[in-house]
Amino acid sequence: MIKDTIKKALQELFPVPEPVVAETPPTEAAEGEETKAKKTVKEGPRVNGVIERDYNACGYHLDAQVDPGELLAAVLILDKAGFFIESITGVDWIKEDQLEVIYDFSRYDFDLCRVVIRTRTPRTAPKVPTISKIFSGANWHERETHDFFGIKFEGHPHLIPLLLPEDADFHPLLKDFKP
Amino acid sequence: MGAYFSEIFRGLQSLAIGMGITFREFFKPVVTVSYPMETLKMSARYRGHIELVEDEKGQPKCVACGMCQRACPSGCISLASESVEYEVEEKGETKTKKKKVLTKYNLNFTTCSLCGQCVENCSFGAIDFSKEYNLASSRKEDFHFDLLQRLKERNS
Amino acid sequence: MNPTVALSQAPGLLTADGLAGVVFLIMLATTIIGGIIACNAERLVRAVAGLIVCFIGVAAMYYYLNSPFVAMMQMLIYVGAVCITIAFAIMLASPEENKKHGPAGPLSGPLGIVTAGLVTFGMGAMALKTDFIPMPKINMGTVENIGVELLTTYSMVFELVSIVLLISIIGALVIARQGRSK
Amino acid sequence: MSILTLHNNLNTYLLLAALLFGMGIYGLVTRRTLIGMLISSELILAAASINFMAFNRFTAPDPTVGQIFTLFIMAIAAAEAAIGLSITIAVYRNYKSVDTEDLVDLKG
Amino acid sequence: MSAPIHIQPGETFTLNVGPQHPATHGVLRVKLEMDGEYIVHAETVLGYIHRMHELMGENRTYPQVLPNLSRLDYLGALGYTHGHVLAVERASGIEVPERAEYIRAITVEMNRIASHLFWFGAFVMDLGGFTPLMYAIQDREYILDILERVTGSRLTYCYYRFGGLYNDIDDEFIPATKAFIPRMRESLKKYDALVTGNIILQKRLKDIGPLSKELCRKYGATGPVARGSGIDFDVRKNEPYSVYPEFDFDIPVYHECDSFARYKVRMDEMEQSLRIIEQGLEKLPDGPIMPAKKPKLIKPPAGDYYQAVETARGSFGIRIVSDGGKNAYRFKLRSPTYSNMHLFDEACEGMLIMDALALMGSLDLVIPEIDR
Amino acid sequence: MSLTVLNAIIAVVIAIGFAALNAAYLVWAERRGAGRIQRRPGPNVNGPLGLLQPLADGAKLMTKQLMIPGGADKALFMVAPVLAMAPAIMSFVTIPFSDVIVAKSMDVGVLMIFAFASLGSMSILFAGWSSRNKYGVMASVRAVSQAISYEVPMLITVITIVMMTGSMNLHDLAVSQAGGFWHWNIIPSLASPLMPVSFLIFFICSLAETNRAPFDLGEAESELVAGFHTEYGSMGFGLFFMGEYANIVIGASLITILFLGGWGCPFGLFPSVFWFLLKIYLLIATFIWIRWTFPRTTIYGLLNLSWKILIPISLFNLLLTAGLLKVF
Repeated sequence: MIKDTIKKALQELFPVPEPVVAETPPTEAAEGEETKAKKTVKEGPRVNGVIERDYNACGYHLDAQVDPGELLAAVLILDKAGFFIESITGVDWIKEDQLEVIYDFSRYDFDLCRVVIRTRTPRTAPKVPTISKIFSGANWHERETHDFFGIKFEGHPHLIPLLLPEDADFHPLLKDFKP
Repeated sequence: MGAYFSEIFRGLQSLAIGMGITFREFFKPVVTVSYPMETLKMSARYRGHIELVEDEKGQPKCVACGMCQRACPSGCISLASESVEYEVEEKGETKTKKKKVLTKYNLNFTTCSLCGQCVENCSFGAIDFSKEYNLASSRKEDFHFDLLQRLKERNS
Repeated sequence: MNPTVALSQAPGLLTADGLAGVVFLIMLATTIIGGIIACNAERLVRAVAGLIVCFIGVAAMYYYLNSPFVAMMQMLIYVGAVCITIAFAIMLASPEENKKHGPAGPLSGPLGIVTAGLVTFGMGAMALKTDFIPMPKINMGTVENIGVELLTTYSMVFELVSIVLLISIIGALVIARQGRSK
Repeated sequence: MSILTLHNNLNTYLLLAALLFGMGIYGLVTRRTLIGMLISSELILAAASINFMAFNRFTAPDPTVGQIFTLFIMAIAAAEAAIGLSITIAVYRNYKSVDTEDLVDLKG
Repeated sequence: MSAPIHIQPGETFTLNVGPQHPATHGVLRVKLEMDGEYIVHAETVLGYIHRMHELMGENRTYPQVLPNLSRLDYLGALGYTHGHVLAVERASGIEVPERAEYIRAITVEMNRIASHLFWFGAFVMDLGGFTPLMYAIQDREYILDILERVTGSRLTYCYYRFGGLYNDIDDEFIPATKAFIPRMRESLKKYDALVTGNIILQKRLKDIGPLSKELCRKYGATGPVARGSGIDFDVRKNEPYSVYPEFDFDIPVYHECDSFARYKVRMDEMEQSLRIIEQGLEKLPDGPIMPAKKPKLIKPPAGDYYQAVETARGSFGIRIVSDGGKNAYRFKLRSPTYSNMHLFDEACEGMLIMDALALMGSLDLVIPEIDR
Repeated sequence: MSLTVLNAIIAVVIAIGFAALNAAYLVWAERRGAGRIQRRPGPNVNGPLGLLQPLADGAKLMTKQLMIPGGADKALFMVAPVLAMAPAIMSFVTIPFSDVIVAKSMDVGVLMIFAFASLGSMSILFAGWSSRNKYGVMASVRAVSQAISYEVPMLITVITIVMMTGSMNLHDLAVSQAGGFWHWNIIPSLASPLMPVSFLIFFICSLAETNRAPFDLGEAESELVAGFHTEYGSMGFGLFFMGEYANIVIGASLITILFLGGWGCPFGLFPSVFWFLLKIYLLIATFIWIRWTFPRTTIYGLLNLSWKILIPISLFNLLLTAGLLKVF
């Protein structure tokens, strides 16, 4: 199963096993996952690590949170394993003063595995390395995320507004955006 | 050399087949409807703009609960009501009851997306879709419908 | 045909000959105007347009000179081929579309006029001063005559011209394709 | 002599040819670009052709000769135009200009 | 045709294809750097009809967003609505009656055929043939008539509801659809003879606009674009949802990677959709169209939910990040054409403008869906 | 006023009138025909069967303002549509509609038509260039390269016919085929066994020369907006339009005279102008039919067709016919 190999590979990114990962064995029931997810939202930012999700409840299999610094390594693993990029988007966690960037990956073959990679960056100076060098298709997705959230993708070749007007200086999907 | 000529021949053949099809279509009857001269009857479920439904007395069924207004995604419905006291005979005695009466029901059709949420959310069956589709105007104001007014006009 | 015979009586304006004369004058004017545009226009495309106008006039001249075949060839070759080639070259080789191509230097304008005037004057004077003696015609110069002559008397020249054309086509391709490799 | 019979007069054609020739010379002297000079040279060729045709019509005993010569001139003119223009394009590729004044660099 | 390897500097010019251009089918602008008729570099400029549907999704309650989804892709609106209702049903755990799912599948497939028909006509019109568009529209009208009788509108259906449907199918639906299937098969044969077999069309599409498998993967191309490049990927098969596992249908895949392969994929897909409709009508169970117990107010529990569906243009993904409220906290739409269009910039380099526009046509663009 | 002038004026009026009327009603026929092929009625509101539609179109075109884009070369911009229309009308001069109806029978009639046709491509070039529109320039370059490359096989085919007949006079060409369809040039004979192929080549070339679909690259609307006349409106566009249709009539006439026996009846009886018109309108109907059936070719497909298929075959045909004429 590709899911397990990817999970293993992603876990190797974190040299010190995160306590959260250790506490949640992959066999844990979906409900437990749910409650845990709820809790993390309530309690504060989630700790980095890989969680295996229930596909029927969430729509994806692996949910990995990494530091921006580890992002490229994580994406490279997926690229090597033949994943394709579905989308990149952001979420504004204004209460935690953080911006989250979510990368969706999926596979073309019948070995079903959707992987979500998240990374968080402070709201004041949001910076994430670009993955458009690995997946050329990330180019527009990153530009779009930059449009909507103002996240700087470092090393992006052409980070100008894509969907918003060329002179747009606002980021409409930030929760404190007033039109 | 053989491939050269066979390609030319196959090409010409495919062109001839195509021309045969358009030739046959030429003699088939016209399928379009010349719109202003002929019109189509709209299907029973056709979703035009909304219209107030009247009860037996010719009054709007609407009780001005505002569900449609809340359900509308584009905020194109605005309604107002006032409380009127009315007397009913109940168990031999006259009681005064309060009732909300619709005084204004405006539909801003320019922003309506015809999703049907208002009709779906109406618990009283007080609004329904009209079958009207001949709506063309160059003025924006023509699409601000006063549905109460339309109801009155329909009744008169 | 003896030109002096035709010169003796003047046709009325509304007869066939008179109309022919009027049309000739129009074509003459066309030729000259076209020529002036061709050598004087600031934009090269206009110069080509002038050249076309001039060539149409020249074709009409040929028609009046009893050789419709050459007239049509003039149109076909000059207008249809040479002028289009020049226009293509302008499109390919002058990206500054609106750049005006004025005279080469301060003196070139007057100098050009003087040179051209002298040449024209010399040639014109020579033409007017000389008495050209018409010779009796041995044929009518029809298309048939041309064809026969081309393939008998001038067959060698004809072949040589073909070779020149072939070589020029190949040469043009070789020169113009430099710098663009596929 | 009426103005309407000018087309039957040899001198008309000779003068026209002289005029066109003059224009061609003027163009050659004043034009700065290769294409402009080419256009002018076409005028000169046209002038020569008119002369041939005129003499052919009015004086020559065999009126096919001039026509054939004119046809040859056309062929040569077409060849000249093709070659000239390909040279122009080649020059443009190297110098980014067809201005004769810019083409002073002998090193190519 | 091979591309010029060596381009003279300063010999290129910029050509603006769009924002209003017949080939872009909407307001899309492609800045082309041209060397004669060859494209040296292309840059797509988006956003001319960007309407910020994602922000609307955050500001409105879940049912209120429903009409927005039809506005994404006006040709295949039902597929997108399907994605939304499935996502919300997954998030809030609503069970859907089987009959509703079957009707959804049938109508989605009909909408897919309608969308492909319109694409077929518009694509052939891009290539200069106008008549096939008219024939395609005739067949499409038939579908729209059936759908109008059921849903009440012809283009921007707002038919699906969380847990079921707005209303059940009417009496005429089944006979009309059954009559439609043989008629459509007949039409497909006609298109095959008139257009597919045409030598001019084949010369224009074969070996034109190659999109390699790797290019598709790097850009995340899905749908017929990926399937034309030999990628056996269809969300309906790879990640079965709704009642699609019940149906027996094939995924047409062509390995030529050219525009003609993409053309053939869509033509074959119409046939497969007809098969699904046929089976759906056969298996259509009786029963309710709405679940017995349905929450009055839809408030999915906090979490991050993703749902992908196969629309006419590819894999449409919808991500709902919920904080437990009645509005979505984050509402992300992953539209297939966005990724498919993205690869155009890279793929068209070195092509002739004619071929590039044929390639653009074969991507099946619906601009509102790209811009969202 | 003398008879000559009157004659000249009448001839001019008839030529322009014929061209304009044809242009107007061929547009109508094209739209109706396209409508029928696509199973819609086509223009049907103005007058019975929409017969007054051309008048309405004409009135609309004439009353519109002629916009000249900024930066355009005004003089050339204005001249180009005239240059498109005038040669087309000029070509009518030498076309014999019947034994007697011909304005000027010329010994070089065929050449004259080609000479004036070459002016048409100049007008396209100027129109595209002068409107300072990149699409216009690209389209005009395409249209001209197309016109030039299709002139070659066309002329070679014409030479084949001229060789067989021994005359370049259109009248003689038609007369030589008199007396029934078995005398027509399209029917292969011992000396010219490949004549149907020649006819096909000539037909394809005239489609290409008149910028008709599937060779309408000069106005490929899905790539080049409206091609060389993108910037033209009003009567400027109208003249291009009329010129195009006049060219179609000339192309059809040329095919009729060269291959289909001109005004001769297919059964060898009563040759008259009626047969001529019948033949050209049938050919034009085929043009329309073809236009509404096929997609457009690519520019290289088009040039390949000309240089790799039409020119070799027509050259071979020329050589074969020359050899066989010597034998028989």
